[in-house]
Amino acid sequence: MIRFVLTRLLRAVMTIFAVVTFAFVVLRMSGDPAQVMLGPDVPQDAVDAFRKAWGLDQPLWVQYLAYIKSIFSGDFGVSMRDKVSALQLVLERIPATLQLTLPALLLKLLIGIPAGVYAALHRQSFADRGVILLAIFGFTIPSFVMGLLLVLIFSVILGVLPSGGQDTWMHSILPTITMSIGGIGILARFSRSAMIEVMGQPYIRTASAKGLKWSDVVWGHALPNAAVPIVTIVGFMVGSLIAGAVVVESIFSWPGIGRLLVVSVTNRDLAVVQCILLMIAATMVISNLVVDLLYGWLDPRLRAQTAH
Amino acid sequence: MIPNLVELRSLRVAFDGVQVLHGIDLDVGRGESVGLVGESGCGKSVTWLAALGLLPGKASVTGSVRIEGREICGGSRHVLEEVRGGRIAMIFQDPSSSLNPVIRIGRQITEALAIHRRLHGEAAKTEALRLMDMVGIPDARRRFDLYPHEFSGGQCQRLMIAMALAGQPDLLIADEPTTALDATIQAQILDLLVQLRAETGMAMVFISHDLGAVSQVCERVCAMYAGRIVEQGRMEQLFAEPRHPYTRGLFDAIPRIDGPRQRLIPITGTVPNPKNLPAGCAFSPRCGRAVEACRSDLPNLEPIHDGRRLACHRPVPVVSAPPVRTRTLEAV
Amino acid sequence: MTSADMAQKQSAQPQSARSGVLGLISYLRRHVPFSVGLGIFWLAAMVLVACFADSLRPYGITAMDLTNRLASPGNAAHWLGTDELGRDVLSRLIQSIRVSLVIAFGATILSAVFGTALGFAAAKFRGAVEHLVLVLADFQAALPFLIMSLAVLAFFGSSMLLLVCLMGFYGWERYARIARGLAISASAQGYAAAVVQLGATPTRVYLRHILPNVASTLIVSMTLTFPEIILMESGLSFLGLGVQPPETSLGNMVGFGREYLTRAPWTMLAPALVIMLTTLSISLVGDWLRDTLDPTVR
Amino acid sequence: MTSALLEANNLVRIYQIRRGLFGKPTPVRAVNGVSIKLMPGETLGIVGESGSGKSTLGRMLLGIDPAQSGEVKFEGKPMAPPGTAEWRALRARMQFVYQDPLAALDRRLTIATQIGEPLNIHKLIPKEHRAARVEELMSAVGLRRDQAGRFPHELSGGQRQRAVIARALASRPRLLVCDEPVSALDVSIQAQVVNMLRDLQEQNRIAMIFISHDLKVVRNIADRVAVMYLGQIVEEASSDVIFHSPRHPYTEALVSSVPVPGKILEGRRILQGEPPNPAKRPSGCAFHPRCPLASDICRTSAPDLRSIGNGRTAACHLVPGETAPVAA
Repeated sequence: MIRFVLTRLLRAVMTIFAVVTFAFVVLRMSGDPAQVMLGPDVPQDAVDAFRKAWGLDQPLWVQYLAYIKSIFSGDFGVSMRDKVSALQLVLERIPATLQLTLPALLLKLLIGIPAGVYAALHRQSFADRGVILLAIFGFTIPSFVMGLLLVLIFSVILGVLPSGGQDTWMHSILPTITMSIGGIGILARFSRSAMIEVMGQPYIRTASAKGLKWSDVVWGHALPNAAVPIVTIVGFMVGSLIAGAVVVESIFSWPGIGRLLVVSVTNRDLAVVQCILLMIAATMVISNLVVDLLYGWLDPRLRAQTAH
Repeated sequence: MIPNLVELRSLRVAFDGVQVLHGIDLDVGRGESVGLVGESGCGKSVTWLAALGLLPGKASVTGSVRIEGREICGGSRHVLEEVRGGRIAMIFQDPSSSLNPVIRIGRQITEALAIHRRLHGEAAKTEALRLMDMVGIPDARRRFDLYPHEFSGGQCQRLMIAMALAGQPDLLIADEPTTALDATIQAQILDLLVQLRAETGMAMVFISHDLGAVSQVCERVCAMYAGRIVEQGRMEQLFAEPRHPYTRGLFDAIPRIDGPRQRLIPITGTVPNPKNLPAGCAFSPRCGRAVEACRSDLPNLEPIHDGRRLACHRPVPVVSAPPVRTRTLEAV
Repeated sequence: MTSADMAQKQSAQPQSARSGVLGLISYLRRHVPFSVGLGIFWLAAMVLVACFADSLRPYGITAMDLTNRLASPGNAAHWLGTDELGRDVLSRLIQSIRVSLVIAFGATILSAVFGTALGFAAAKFRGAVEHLVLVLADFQAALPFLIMSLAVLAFFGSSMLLLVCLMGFYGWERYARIARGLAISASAQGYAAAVVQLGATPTRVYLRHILPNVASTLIVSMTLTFPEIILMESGLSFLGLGVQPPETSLGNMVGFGREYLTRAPWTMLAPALVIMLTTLSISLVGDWLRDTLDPTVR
Repeated sequence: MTSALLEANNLVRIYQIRRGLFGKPTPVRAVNGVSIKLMPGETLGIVGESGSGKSTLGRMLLGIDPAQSGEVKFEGKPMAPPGTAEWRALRARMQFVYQDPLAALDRRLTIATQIGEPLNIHKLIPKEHRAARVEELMSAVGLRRDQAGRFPHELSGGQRQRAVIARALASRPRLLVCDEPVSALDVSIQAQVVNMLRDLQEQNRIAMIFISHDLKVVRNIADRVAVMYLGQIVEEASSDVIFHSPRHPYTEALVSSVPVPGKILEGRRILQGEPPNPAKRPSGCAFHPRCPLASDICRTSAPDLRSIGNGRTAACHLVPGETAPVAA
């Protein structure tokens, strides 16, 4: 079991490291932030002074080593625009994003999976067709269109819900719904196909041949097997939560990390962008790690293959 | 005549309008062991899956299935659940995929004990261990908490038998239990089934396409073809002198291990597609003895003088069956 | 059987291609469920619009008609109304369809070819190459794609070519995994191994046997990534980092339509509807294609 | 005495099973020193349970899997390494028939195209005669002319296996290696295919290696039979004799485990224990844990395959060698 955990940990660290390096190289190579920050008509020596101040004049790999050293010491660099530590800037915004993403994740799990399982057990019923339709909608309607439609209906026409800002909890309803509808559809469709596949297995027939009640067969025998593929897709969804927030926060002008990222990207604020990228990559990799560990616990065959 | 344990009357099964089973009448006496033989697609497994209501939703099952006079075909789910495992248990062909891969085998046995014998906790565990010893699982205590993938094919089959015995059923349906196993392991399982029947006195239905295996464990045999029983009789009777051309063809096609090396005698043609069965007797296109009547009207299963039941207009004659084959059979 | 009927139908009427086309349509009508038929019809319309965009457009995409700004749809001169600068929504929509489809189509082809090549390489050479491809695939999956493309586009400036190449990197790991899996299972004990036993050269095995079988699965997965790429591109344009004005795409039309949501929702609704209908019909056609391409299901 | 068509001496095949991503790979000896000689037109049956290495041996004899040691000679010449041009050219003279015909056929091509493929690969006969040759092959294996245009999934199991055999015979091979070719078929169809295989073999004097776990089929199709256990041949003899009076205890147990229809076999020698795991090979004779006659010598030293009179060989300490009369 230990080797199973170690191998996964090693791979996680390597992936984070790769993402950071990739982001660093891409951002540094893509044009001179000083030029953008100070505007085109600033005299050359002011630009040079600025570059020197931020250490941008050193060769790339020197900057890279400095950056890595600073990360380990917890200093994620300073935002060029607000002269505030990038990490602190980002940490301020995390609660806002979590206020959106966590309920959205819960909605996806609590509605998506049961709907998918129910549809799988009652094939060709209206629930089954409903889930397929929901999945197609979730799949085809981009989140920004969904957001704007909701704003159009609930704010503009009905005037029931606010369309932007973060004052009361009412404000978080529309963004949360926008984020979760897509996810619910996809998760429902995925759990449905996982459940259908498991229900066809011979051990389900053995379970009912033993005289188990239908509900015991579904809960006791089918769900533990369907859990393995479902956990994979949930792990992936958790990983890409923040990425989803980028668009939704822009629509509802919600002061979260996503919006901060868009703003700092357009302003070429290197330190902030990198800090956010690192955090997103970390959540992605950690969620994959958790999924791998869950695998081991959920499916003993995997534990046997990789452990002893 | 003690009443039959289980009586199937004109059991019919259709999948999406395609008739697969065309009215099966079959009795299983208390403690009796019946063999169901036939090639793939003849409906031998479907018969008992339908009787126990284990077929998928889209299958339509009609006819009557009575256990000691109590009708269960089309009964409520509660009735069927109480019969499955409690009165009639079933084991399947592919042992490695018929056990739940993510649940410990101990729990899969105690689960059945909880339903049918109200045993829980330590009492259930000791009973499960006794069952595991009974079916020959080496040092059951240590392996109680292992998972199915940590057992060999033969051991998985033994575990499935232990699970089936948990509810102390009166009838065990064994659906091709030895087909997926190696020859030596197959022999072990056949021996185990015979021994268990002797110990528990329960009835058994042994479904297989392997006539050799059937003859080791069964007293009575039914041969099935294209969803119908074509011949039924005591094992010695049927094996000594098969009267239905298909049963005779099945015997001749089996390669012999004893006796000289000779060409096999196949049955020409292929099994008919259930969607468009030929008129009259389904075997007529492949039958060497078919006459006009065979191709027009369907022979139904009637008893004949020696207690056998036969569905054929022109059965294989008894006395004048000259081929060397039957004679060498007696000689062995 | 169906392809056989098709063949007889064609040879039975040897006249002009017109009857061939009619034969095709009648064959489609008979064999295709209604919803998929609608999907095919919509996609055909989109492709036609994309090809003949210039001639179909009533006005130039930047032509401003300041007299009736924010005119509602059904206006005599502008069927779909105008936006805040008086530009004709219909003409901009037609141009956006062309841009978005070109980007999405180019990117899908790029990622399919790139992914399949890597997949086959991994299956053929196994060992280190296979490990490298799999690590790259995991890396790609772990990478927050939208964010990365945001960063790259912002810093490199967004040009059409860069956008297509970037989109081309989206979803390639799916093709790589599918191509690798199918190639390995085929050559392990499947039909490909059997043909190798017949003495065929590796190239013949890959071209005549593995590729056609893999192609159908890949085409189906292309119909899956195609809509995702459209959504990705319109998402980026929506955030102002995708297609840059004066060029117009479905995404940035929706983006610009946002401010005038209350007064002129049609400027946003028209492109949004087109996005939805296109992605919907692609996934419907994709599912139908998966069944028909697989002869065992027919 | 014509020279042997195929000769293999003490072939060894070792797989590396890797436990987990970084687990240390454990070597598994699937084939552990097997020697075989096959004359033109002769049929050698290879029987054994799962894990005996019979399929691996079949693939090694055709040069598909490389041998860690020992060598295979075809028509006197050593086998060319796989992937080379000579190896491919050699394929025309030796063919492999799989157990699952559906997996061996390409789903997208009609069976006529696939049967004719070896002709295109090796360019054996001019293009215009190939269609006729395919038709001839199809009728030889009992397939109707109208089935030429059908896809593999539209045929029954037996018909598919006939198509695979027709494809294998297209390039007139001298050697046919069949791995469980009829195990997936029903008894009546099995008999049809077995008879057809024997007729085709006799008409074209093709040598055949018939691998199967079904002793009854091998008894009726093979001239000689080799019984394998855990990667080694434990007994070899002519098919008339080996099952009638088996010498090696394992062969005896195998024969007694084959149920004969119509006769309840009393007093059979039923082997206890599980089939062996090649990864954990027992010491001395690999069969000793399950052998009822096992003695100390069996547990310590592995017996080698010795001749035991009238062309028979066996690998067992208790079976007396050539000199002494055949004891019980």
